[in-house]
Amino acid sequence: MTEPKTQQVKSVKLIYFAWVRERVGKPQEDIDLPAGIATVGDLMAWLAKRGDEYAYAFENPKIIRAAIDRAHVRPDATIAGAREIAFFPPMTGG
Amino acid sequence: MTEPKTQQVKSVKLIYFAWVRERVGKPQEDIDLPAGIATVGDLMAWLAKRGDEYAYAFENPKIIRAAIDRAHVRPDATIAGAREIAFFPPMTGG
Amino acid sequence: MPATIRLQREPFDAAAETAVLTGGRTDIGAVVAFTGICRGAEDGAPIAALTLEHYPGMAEAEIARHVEEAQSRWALLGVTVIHRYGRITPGEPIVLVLAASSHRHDAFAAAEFLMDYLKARAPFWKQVEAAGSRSWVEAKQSDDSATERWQDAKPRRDAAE
Amino acid sequence: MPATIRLQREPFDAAAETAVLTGGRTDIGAVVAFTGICRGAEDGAPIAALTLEHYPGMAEAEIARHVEEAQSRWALLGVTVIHRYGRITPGEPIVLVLAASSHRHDAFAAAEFLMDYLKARAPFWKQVEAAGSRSWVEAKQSDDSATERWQDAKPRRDAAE
Repeated sequence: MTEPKTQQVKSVKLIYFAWVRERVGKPQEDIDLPAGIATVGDLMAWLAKRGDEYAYAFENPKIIRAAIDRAHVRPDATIAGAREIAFFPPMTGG
Repeated sequence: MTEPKTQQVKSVKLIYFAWVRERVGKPQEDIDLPAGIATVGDLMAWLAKRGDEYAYAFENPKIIRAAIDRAHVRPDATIAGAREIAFFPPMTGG
Repeated sequence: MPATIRLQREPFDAAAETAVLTGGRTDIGAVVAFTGICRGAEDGAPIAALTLEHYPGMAEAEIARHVEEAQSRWALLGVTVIHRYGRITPGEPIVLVLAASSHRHDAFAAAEFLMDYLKARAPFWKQVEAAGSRSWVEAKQSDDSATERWQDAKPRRDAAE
Repeated sequence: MPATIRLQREPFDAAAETAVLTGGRTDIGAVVAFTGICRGAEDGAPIAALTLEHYPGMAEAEIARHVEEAQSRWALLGVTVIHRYGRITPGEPIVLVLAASSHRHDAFAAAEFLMDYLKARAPFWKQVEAAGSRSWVEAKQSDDSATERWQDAKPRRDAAE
Protein backbone atom coordinates (compact mmCIF):
# COMPACT_ATOMS: atom_id res chain seq x y z
CA MET A 1 0.00 0.00 0.00
CA THR A 2 1.81 3.13 -1.19
CA GLU A 3 0.59 6.55 -0.22
CA PRO A 4 0.54 9.15 -2.97
CA LYS A 5 3.62 11.37 -2.59
CA THR A 6 2.79 14.99 -1.95
CA GLN A 7 5.00 17.40 -3.88
CA GLN A 8 7.34 19.10 -1.42
CA VAL A 9 7.82 22.67 -2.62
CA LYS A 10 10.32 24.32 -0.33
CA SER A 11 11.16 28.02 -0.58
CA VAL A 12 14.72 29.12 0.16
CA LYS A 13 16.53 32.45 0.05
CA LEU A 14 19.63 32.59 -2.15
CA ILE A 15 22.24 35.32 -1.65
CA TYR A 16 25.14 36.11 -3.99
CA PHE A 17 28.31 38.06 -3.30
CA ALA A 18 31.13 39.70 -5.24
CA TRP A 19 31.47 38.46 -8.85
CA VAL A 20 28.87 35.74 -8.32
CA ARG A 21 26.39 38.54 -7.55
CA GLU A 22 27.59 40.58 -10.54
CA ARG A 23 27.24 37.64 -12.94
CA VAL A 24 23.83 36.52 -11.66
CA GLY A 25 22.77 40.16 -11.84
CA LYS A 26 20.99 40.33 -8.49
CA PRO A 27 22.04 40.27 -4.84
CA GLN A 28 19.41 37.77 -3.70
CA GLU A 29 16.23 35.95 -4.60
CA ASP A 30 13.71 33.51 -3.18
CA ILE A 31 13.32 30.29 -5.12
CA ASP A 32 11.17 27.19 -4.86
CA LEU A 33 13.48 24.21 -4.67
CA PRO A 34 12.43 21.45 -7.05
CA ALA A 35 12.48 17.84 -5.89
CA GLY A 36 15.73 15.96 -6.33
CA ILE A 37 18.04 18.76 -5.22
CA ALA A 38 19.76 17.28 -2.18
CA THR A 39 23.12 19.02 -1.86
CA VAL A 40 24.78 22.38 -2.39
CA GLY A 41 26.50 20.88 -5.43
CA ASP A 42 23.15 19.75 -6.87
CA LEU A 43 21.78 23.24 -6.35
CA MET A 44 24.70 24.87 -8.21
CA ALA A 45 24.25 22.45 -11.14
CA TRP A 46 20.51 23.22 -11.23
CA LEU A 47 21.09 26.99 -11.00
CA ALA A 48 23.60 26.85 -13.88
CA LYS A 49 20.76 25.71 -16.17
CA ARG A 50 18.47 28.61 -15.33
CA GLY A 51 19.87 31.00 -17.96
CA ASP A 52 23.00 32.54 -19.42
CA GLU A 53 23.73 34.74 -16.39
CA TYR A 54 23.54 31.71 -14.08
CA ALA A 55 25.54 29.57 -16.47
CA TYR A 56 28.26 32.25 -16.40
CA ALA A 57 28.18 32.63 -12.60
CA PHE A 58 28.36 28.88 -11.97
CA GLU A 59 30.53 27.85 -14.94
CA ASN A 60 33.28 26.72 -12.57
CA PRO A 61 31.49 25.49 -9.43
CA LYS A 62 34.74 24.20 -7.93
CA ILE A 63 35.88 27.71 -7.10
CA ILE A 64 32.55 28.85 -5.65
CA ARG A 65 32.12 28.72 -1.88
CA ALA A 66 28.79 28.30 -0.13
CA ALA A 67 27.24 28.98 3.25
CA ILE A 68 24.01 27.58 4.67
CA ASP A 69 22.34 29.76 7.26
CA ARG A 70 25.57 31.77 7.62
CA ALA A 71 27.98 28.90 8.19
CA HIS A 72 30.53 27.65 5.64
CA VAL A 73 29.60 24.32 4.02
CA ARG A 74 31.16 21.99 1.46
CA PRO A 75 29.53 21.17 -1.89
CA ASP A 76 28.33 17.80 -0.58
CA ALA A 77 26.45 19.41 2.32
CA THR A 78 22.75 18.62 2.35
CA ILE A 79 20.44 21.59 1.92
CA ALA A 80 17.51 20.02 3.77
CA GLY A 81 16.11 22.56 6.23
CA ALA A 82 18.16 25.48 4.87
CA ARG A 83 16.51 28.89 4.98
CA GLU A 84 19.36 30.93 3.48
CA ILE A 85 22.00 29.68 1.08
CA ALA A 86 24.81 31.98 -0.05
CA PHE A 87 27.25 31.60 -2.96
CA PHE A 88 30.46 33.59 -3.27
CA PRO A 89 34.09 33.50 -4.44
CA PRO A 90 36.91 32.59 -2.05
CA MET A 91 37.15 35.27 0.63
CA THR A 92 39.68 38.09 0.44
CA GLY A 93 39.18 39.99 3.68
CA GLY A 94 41.63 40.97 6.39
CA MET B 1 119.25 34.28 24.15
CA THR B 2 116.15 35.17 26.17
CA GLU B 3 115.03 38.75 26.64
CA PRO B 4 113.89 39.76 30.10
CA LYS B 5 110.06 39.82 30.24
CA THR B 6 108.60 43.22 31.02
CA GLN B 7 105.64 43.16 33.37
CA GLN B 8 102.50 43.95 31.39
CA VAL B 9 100.23 46.01 33.66
CA LYS B 10 96.99 46.60 31.79
CA SER B 11 94.24 48.86 33.13
CA VAL B 12 90.62 47.91 32.44
CA LYS B 13 87.27 49.39 33.43
CA LEU B 14 84.88 47.06 35.25
CA ILE B 15 81.14 47.81 35.39
CA TYR B 16 78.57 46.05 37.55
CA PHE B 17 74.80 45.96 37.20
CA ALA B 18 71.75 44.99 39.28
CA TRP B 19 72.56 42.75 42.27
CA VAL B 20 76.17 42.32 41.18
CA ARG B 21 76.53 46.10 41.55
CA GLU B 22 74.70 46.04 44.91
CA ARG B 23 76.91 43.27 46.29
CA VAL B 24 80.19 44.74 45.06
CA GLY B 25 79.01 48.07 46.46
CA LYS B 26 80.04 50.24 43.52
CA PRO B 27 78.83 50.72 39.95
CA GLN B 28 82.29 50.68 38.34
CA GLU B 29 86.01 50.80 38.93
CA ASP B 30 89.31 50.81 37.07
CA ILE B 31 91.67 47.96 37.92
CA ASP B 32 95.15 46.91 36.90
CA LEU B 33 94.92 43.40 35.58
CA PRO B 34 97.60 41.13 37.06
CA ALA B 35 99.46 38.70 34.82
CA GLY B 36 97.93 35.27 34.35
CA ILE B 37 94.33 36.44 33.97
CA ALA B 38 93.45 35.29 30.47
CA THR B 39 89.68 34.80 30.39
CA VAL B 40 86.49 36.27 31.79
CA GLY B 41 86.25 33.21 34.05
CA ASP B 42 89.79 33.80 35.36
CA LEU B 43 88.85 37.40 36.09
CA MET B 44 85.76 36.40 38.08
CA ALA B 45 87.80 33.92 40.14
CA TRP B 46 90.42 36.60 40.83
CA LEU B 47 87.80 39.21 41.73
CA ALA B 48 86.10 36.79 44.17
CA LYS B 49 89.31 36.83 46.24
CA ARG B 50 89.45 40.61 46.58
CA GLY B 51 87.22 40.82 49.68
CA ASP B 52 83.93 39.77 51.23
CA GLU B 53 81.78 41.97 48.98
CA TYR B 54 83.42 40.48 45.85
CA ALA B 55 83.23 36.97 47.26
CA TYR B 56 79.49 37.50 47.77
CA ALA B 57 78.94 39.01 44.31
CA PHE B 58 80.86 36.22 42.52
CA GLU B 59 79.96 33.30 44.81
CA ASN B 60 78.12 31.61 41.95
CA PRO B 61 79.96 32.65 38.77
CA LYS B 62 77.85 30.29 36.63
CA ILE B 63 74.85 32.59 36.84
CA ILE B 64 76.79 35.79 36.14
CA ARG B 65 76.83 37.11 32.59
CA ALA B 66 79.62 39.21 31.12
CA ALA B 67 80.15 41.67 28.29
CA ILE B 68 83.43 42.87 26.82
CA ASP B 69 83.28 46.28 25.22
CA ARG B 70 79.49 46.09 25.21
CA ALA B 71 79.10 42.72 23.53
CA HIS B 72 77.98 39.52 25.29
CA VAL B 73 80.79 37.00 25.87
CA ARG B 74 81.10 33.54 27.41
CA PRO B 75 83.26 32.81 30.48
CA ASP B 76 86.01 31.33 28.29
CA ALA B 77 86.32 34.52 26.24
CA THR B 78 89.79 36.05 26.31
CA ILE B 79 90.05 39.49 27.87
CA ALA B 80 93.14 40.52 25.93
CA GLY B 81 92.58 44.00 24.54
CA ALA B 82 89.40 44.65 26.54
CA ARG B 83 88.78 48.22 27.66
CA GLU B 84 85.45 47.70 29.43
CA ILE B 85 84.25 44.49 31.06
CA ALA B 86 80.76 44.32 32.58
CA PHE B 87 79.29 41.73 34.97
CA PHE B 88 75.58 41.33 35.57
CA PRO B 89 72.79 38.84 36.31
CA PRO B 90 70.74 37.28 33.48
CA MET B 91 68.76 40.02 31.76
CA THR B 92 65.12 40.68 32.59
CA GLY B 93 64.12 43.42 30.16
CA GLY B 94 61.31 43.59 27.66
CA MET C 1 36.66 37.82 28.93
CA PRO C 2 35.67 40.99 27.12
CA ALA C 3 35.58 40.77 23.32
CA THR C 4 34.70 43.60 20.99
CA ILE C 5 33.73 42.72 17.42
CA ARG C 6 32.70 45.46 15.07
CA LEU C 7 32.11 45.90 11.34
CA GLN C 8 31.98 49.49 10.21
CA ARG C 9 32.47 51.85 7.28
CA GLU C 10 34.36 54.44 9.32
CA PRO C 11 38.08 54.36 10.09
CA PHE C 12 38.99 53.17 13.58
CA ASP C 13 41.29 54.59 16.23
CA ALA C 14 43.70 51.83 17.29
CA ALA C 15 44.95 53.84 20.28
CA ALA C 16 41.44 54.48 21.58
CA GLU C 17 40.52 50.81 21.15
CA THR C 18 43.67 49.78 23.02
CA ALA C 19 42.83 52.20 25.83
CA VAL C 20 39.34 50.66 26.11
CA LEU C 21 40.88 47.18 26.30
CA THR C 22 43.55 47.97 28.89
CA GLY C 23 42.13 50.94 30.80
CA GLY C 24 42.10 50.57 34.58
CA ARG C 25 43.55 47.05 34.47
CA THR C 26 46.84 45.85 35.90
CA ASP C 27 46.62 42.17 34.92
CA ILE C 28 47.54 42.75 31.27
CA GLY C 29 51.26 42.45 30.56
CA ALA C 30 51.19 42.28 26.77
CA VAL C 31 49.09 43.76 24.00
CA VAL C 32 49.60 42.85 20.34
CA ALA C 33 47.91 45.18 17.87
CA PHE C 34 47.73 44.22 14.21
CA THR C 35 46.65 46.87 11.72
CA GLY C 36 46.03 45.95 8.09
CA ILE C 37 46.41 48.88 5.73
CA CYS C 38 45.27 49.46 2.14
CA ARG C 39 48.40 49.52 -0.03
CA GLY C 40 48.80 51.78 -3.03
CA ALA C 41 49.59 48.96 -5.43
CA GLU C 42 48.27 45.47 -6.06
CA ASP C 43 50.64 43.05 -7.83
CA GLY C 44 52.82 45.98 -8.87
CA ALA C 45 50.06 48.08 -10.44
CA PRO C 46 48.91 51.27 -8.70
CA ILE C 47 45.35 51.28 -7.39
CA ALA C 48 42.91 54.12 -6.63
CA ALA C 49 40.92 52.35 -3.92
CA LEU C 50 39.61 49.07 -2.56
CA THR C 51 35.92 48.43 -2.04
CA LEU C 52 35.15 45.77 0.55
CA GLU C 53 31.91 43.85 0.29
CA HIS C 54 30.82 41.63 3.18
CA TYR C 55 28.06 39.21 4.20
CA PRO C 56 26.25 41.00 7.04
CA GLY C 57 25.34 38.66 9.86
CA MET C 58 27.65 35.90 8.74
CA ALA C 59 30.79 38.07 8.98
CA GLU C 60 30.13 38.91 12.63
CA ALA C 61 29.25 35.29 13.42
CA GLU C 62 32.41 33.91 11.76
CA ILE C 63 34.62 36.39 13.59
CA ALA C 64 32.91 35.66 16.91
CA ARG C 65 33.44 31.92 16.39
CA HIS C 66 37.15 32.43 15.82
CA VAL C 67 37.50 34.80 18.76
CA GLU C 68 35.98 32.06 20.93
CA GLU C 69 38.40 29.55 19.43
CA ALA C 70 41.31 31.89 20.24
CA GLN C 71 40.03 32.30 23.80
CA SER C 72 39.94 28.54 24.26
CA ARG C 73 43.48 28.09 22.91
CA TRP C 74 45.29 30.90 24.69
CA ALA C 75 45.05 32.70 28.04
CA LEU C 76 43.61 35.96 26.77
CA LEU C 77 42.49 38.93 28.83
CA GLY C 78 40.84 40.84 26.01
CA VAL C 79 40.27 40.70 22.25
CA THR C 80 39.10 43.36 19.79
CA VAL C 81 38.43 42.81 16.10
CA ILE C 82 37.29 45.68 13.89
CA HIS C 83 36.88 45.15 10.15
CA ARG C 84 35.88 47.91 7.77
CA TYR C 85 33.78 47.62 4.62
CA GLY C 86 32.99 50.06 1.83
CA ARG C 87 35.48 52.16 -0.13
CA ILE C 88 38.97 52.47 1.36
CA THR C 89 41.83 54.43 -0.20
CA PRO C 90 45.59 53.66 -0.04
CA GLY C 91 47.12 54.37 3.37
CA GLU C 92 43.81 53.89 5.20
CA PRO C 93 43.43 51.08 7.76
CA ILE C 94 41.20 48.11 6.88
CA VAL C 95 41.34 45.81 9.88
CA LEU C 96 42.41 45.92 13.52
CA VAL C 97 43.06 42.94 15.79
CA LEU C 98 44.01 43.48 19.42
CA ALA C 99 44.95 40.62 21.73
CA ALA C 100 45.79 41.21 25.40
CA SER C 101 47.30 38.67 27.76
CA SER C 102 49.49 38.40 30.83
CA HIS C 103 52.36 37.18 28.68
CA ARG C 104 53.52 37.97 25.19
CA HIS C 105 53.37 34.57 23.51
CA ASP C 106 49.63 34.16 24.00
CA ALA C 107 48.96 37.67 22.68
CA PHE C 108 51.16 37.15 19.60
CA ALA C 109 49.73 33.73 18.78
CA ALA C 110 46.11 34.80 19.18
CA ALA C 111 46.53 37.91 17.03
CA GLU C 112 48.24 35.98 14.24
CA PHE C 113 45.67 33.16 14.41
CA LEU C 114 42.81 35.65 14.14
CA MET C 115 44.39 37.45 11.18
CA ASP C 116 45.02 34.16 9.34
CA TYR C 117 41.38 33.21 9.84
CA LEU C 118 40.04 36.62 8.86
CA LYS C 119 41.99 36.39 5.59
CA ALA C 120 40.79 32.93 4.66
CA ARG C 121 37.40 32.43 6.32
CA ALA C 122 35.67 35.75 7.07
CA PRO C 123 33.16 36.57 4.30
CA PHE C 124 34.70 39.73 2.86
CA TRP C 125 35.61 40.39 -0.76
CA LYS C 126 37.94 43.08 -2.05
CA GLN C 127 37.35 44.86 -5.32
CA VAL C 128 40.21 46.90 -6.77
CA GLU C 129 39.56 50.22 -8.43
CA ALA C 130 42.42 51.14 -10.75
CA ALA C 131 42.63 53.45 -13.77
CA GLY C 132 38.84 53.59 -14.01
CA SER C 133 38.36 49.81 -14.12
CA ARG C 134 37.26 47.47 -11.37
CA SER C 135 38.35 43.91 -10.65
CA TRP C 136 37.99 41.43 -7.81
CA VAL C 137 41.06 40.48 -5.81
CA GLU C 138 41.81 36.76 -6.16
CA ALA C 139 42.26 34.71 -3.02
CA LYS C 140 45.82 33.58 -2.38
CA GLN C 141 46.68 29.95 -1.87
CA SER C 142 49.12 31.12 0.79
CA ASP C 143 46.24 32.42 2.90
CA ASP C 144 44.64 28.97 2.96
CA SER C 145 48.00 27.47 3.89
CA ALA C 146 48.39 29.99 6.69
CA THR C 147 45.06 28.88 8.11
CA GLU C 148 45.82 25.19 7.83
CA ARG C 149 48.92 25.46 10.00
CA TRP C 150 46.71 26.19 13.02
CA GLN C 151 44.59 23.08 12.57
CA ASP C 152 47.12 20.54 13.79
CA ALA C 153 48.95 22.88 16.12
CA LYS C 154 48.53 21.94 19.73
CA PRO C 155 47.27 24.72 21.97
CA ARG C 156 50.14 27.06 22.77
CA ARG C 157 49.10 27.45 26.39
CA ASP C 158 51.42 24.54 27.06
CA ALA C 159 54.38 26.29 25.43
CA ALA C 160 56.92 28.51 27.11
CA GLU C 161 55.13 31.45 28.66
CA MET D 1 64.91 50.99 5.90
CA PRO D 2 64.07 53.41 8.69
CA ALA D 3 64.63 52.12 12.21
CA THR D 4 63.97 54.06 15.39
CA ILE D 5 65.62 52.84 18.58
CA ARG D 6 65.14 54.80 21.76
CA LEU D 7 65.75 54.30 25.47
CA GLN D 8 63.93 56.77 27.67
CA ARG D 9 62.48 57.39 31.11
CA GLU D 10 59.27 58.91 29.80
CA PRO D 11 56.20 56.97 28.68
CA PHE D 12 55.78 56.63 24.91
CA ASP D 13 52.83 57.20 22.62
CA ALA D 14 52.31 54.07 20.52
CA ALA D 15 49.86 55.81 18.20
CA ALA D 16 52.23 58.69 17.51
CA GLU D 17 55.10 56.28 16.88
CA THR D 18 52.93 54.28 14.48
CA ALA D 19 51.97 57.49 12.65
CA VAL D 20 55.66 58.37 12.27
CA LEU D 21 56.36 54.91 10.86
CA THR D 22 53.48 54.79 8.39
CA GLY D 23 52.77 58.46 7.63
CA GLY D 24 52.62 59.35 3.95
CA ARG D 25 53.46 55.83 2.82
CA THR D 26 51.32 53.47 0.76
CA ASP D 27 53.69 50.50 0.57
CA ILE D 28 52.97 49.28 4.12
CA GLY D 29 50.18 46.72 4.32
CA ALA D 30 50.70 45.44 7.86
CA VAL D 31 51.84 46.92 11.15
CA VAL D 32 52.31 44.80 14.27
CA ALA D 33 52.61 46.77 17.50
CA PHE D 34 53.67 45.01 20.68
CA THR D 35 53.29 46.87 23.96
CA GLY D 36 54.69 45.41 27.17
CA ILE D 37 52.95 46.70 30.27
CA CYS D 38 53.91 46.69 33.96
CA ARG D 39 51.56 44.26 35.73
CA GLY D 40 50.24 44.84 39.23
CA ALA D 41 51.45 41.48 40.54
CA GLU D 42 54.59 39.39 40.18
CA ASP D 43 54.20 35.65 40.87
CA GLY D 44 50.86 36.32 42.53
CA ALA D 45 52.07 39.01 44.97
CA PRO D 46 51.02 42.63 44.42
CA ILE D 47 53.79 45.07 43.53
CA ALA D 48 54.08 48.85 43.92
CA ALA D 49 56.44 49.47 41.02
CA LEU D 50 59.24 48.14 38.84
CA THR D 51 62.56 49.92 38.51
CA LEU D 52 64.43 49.13 35.32
CA GLU D 53 68.21 49.43 35.27
CA HIS D 54 70.07 49.26 31.97
CA TYR D 55 73.58 49.30 30.53
CA PRO D 56 73.75 52.58 28.58
CA GLY D 57 75.56 52.20 25.28
CA MET D 58 75.33 48.41 25.25
CA ALA D 59 71.52 48.37 25.38
CA GLU D 60 71.22 50.53 22.26
CA ALA D 61 73.92 48.50 20.48
CA GLU D 62 72.29 45.15 21.31
CA ILE D 63 68.89 46.34 20.14
CA ALA D 64 70.38 47.78 16.94
CA ARG D 65 72.12 44.47 16.22
CA HIS D 66 68.86 42.57 16.55
CA VAL D 67 66.93 45.08 14.48
CA GLU D 68 69.51 44.53 11.71
CA GLU D 69 69.12 40.78 12.12
CA ALA D 70 65.34 41.15 11.79
CA GLN D 71 65.80 43.30 8.69
CA SER D 72 67.95 40.63 7.10
CA ARG D 73 65.46 37.84 7.89
CA TRP D 74 62.20 39.51 6.89
CA ALA D 75 61.04 42.06 4.31
CA LEU D 76 60.49 44.97 6.66
CA LEU D 77 59.51 48.49 5.73
CA GLY D 78 60.04 50.01 9.17
CA VAL D 79 60.96 49.08 12.74
CA THR D 80 60.63 51.00 15.99
CA VAL D 81 61.87 49.82 19.39
CA ILE D 82 61.39 51.98 22.48
CA HIS D 83 62.41 50.66 25.90
CA ARG D 84 61.89 52.60 29.10
CA TYR D 85 64.10 52.58 32.18
CA GLY D 86 63.64 54.01 35.66
CA ARG D 87 60.59 53.60 37.91
CA ILE D 88 57.42 52.31 36.25
CA THR D 89 54.13 51.68 38.05
CA PRO D 90 51.49 49.02 37.28
CA GLY D 91 49.48 49.74 34.14
CA GLU D 92 52.28 51.83 32.60
CA PRO D 93 53.92 50.71 29.34
CA ILE D 94 57.52 49.44 29.46
CA VAL D 95 58.40 48.53 25.90
CA LEU D 96 57.10 49.13 22.39
CA VAL D 97 58.05 47.18 19.26
CA LEU D 98 56.59 48.17 15.90
CA ALA D 99 57.23 46.18 12.74
CA ALA D 100 55.85 47.28 9.37
CA SER D 101 55.83 45.22 6.19
CA SER D 102 53.90 44.72 2.99
CA HIS D 103 52.47 41.49 4.35
CA ARG D 104 51.43 40.34 7.77
CA HIS D 105 53.66 37.33 8.33
CA ASP D 106 56.89 39.30 8.12
CA ALA D 107 55.56 41.93 10.51
CA PHE D 108 54.37 39.33 13.05
CA ALA D 109 57.56 37.30 12.91
CA ALA D 110 59.87 40.32 13.23
CA ALA D 111 57.96 41.77 16.19
CA GLU D 112 57.95 38.46 18.06
CA PHE D 113 61.63 37.83 17.27
CA LEU D 114 62.58 41.28 18.58
CA MET D 115 60.57 40.83 21.78
CA ASP D 116 62.10 37.40 22.43
CA TYR D 117 65.56 38.89 22.02
CA LEU D 118 64.83 41.95 24.13
CA LYS D 119 63.69 39.67 26.97
CA ALA D 120 66.73 37.42 26.89
CA ARG D 121 69.60 39.48 25.48
CA ALA D 122 69.06 43.22 25.98
CA PRO D 123 70.90 44.43 29.11
CA PHE D 124 67.99 45.50 31.30
CA TRP D 125 67.25 44.37 34.84
CA LYS D 126 63.96 44.69 36.66
CA GLN D 127 63.76 45.36 40.38
CA VAL D 128 60.41 44.84 42.10
CA GLU D 129 59.21 47.24 44.76
CA ALA D 130 56.59 45.59 46.95
CA ALA D 131 55.42 46.33 50.50
CA GLY D 132 58.47 48.50 51.14
CA SER D 133 61.01 45.86 50.12
CA ARG D 134 62.96 45.53 46.90
CA SER D 135 64.02 42.43 45.01
CA TRP D 136 65.44 41.62 41.59
CA VAL D 137 63.26 39.77 39.11
CA GLU D 138 64.79 36.41 38.21
CA ALA D 139 65.27 35.56 34.57
CA LYS D 140 62.96 32.88 33.24
CA GLN D 141 64.28 29.77 31.55
CA SER D 142 61.36 30.11 29.15
CA ASP D 143 62.76 33.39 27.85
CA ASP D 144 66.02 31.70 26.91
CA SER D 145 64.05 28.93 25.21
CA ALA D 146 62.01 31.49 23.30
CA THR D 147 65.22 32.99 21.96
CA GLU D 148 66.73 29.66 21.01
CA ARG D 149 63.84 28.77 18.74
CA TRP D 150 64.92 31.53 16.32
CA GLN D 151 68.47 30.22 16.00
CA ASP D 152 67.74 27.21 13.85
CA ALA D 153 64.68 28.64 12.18
CA LYS D 154 65.19 29.29 8.51
CA PRO D 155 64.36 32.80 7.39
CA ARG D 156 60.60 33.15 7.12
CA ARG D 157 60.84 35.14 3.91
CA ASP D 158 60.52 31.81 2.15
CA ALA D 159 57.27 30.98 3.92
CA ALA D 160 53.78 31.80 2.73
CA GLU D 161 53.50 35.55 2.35
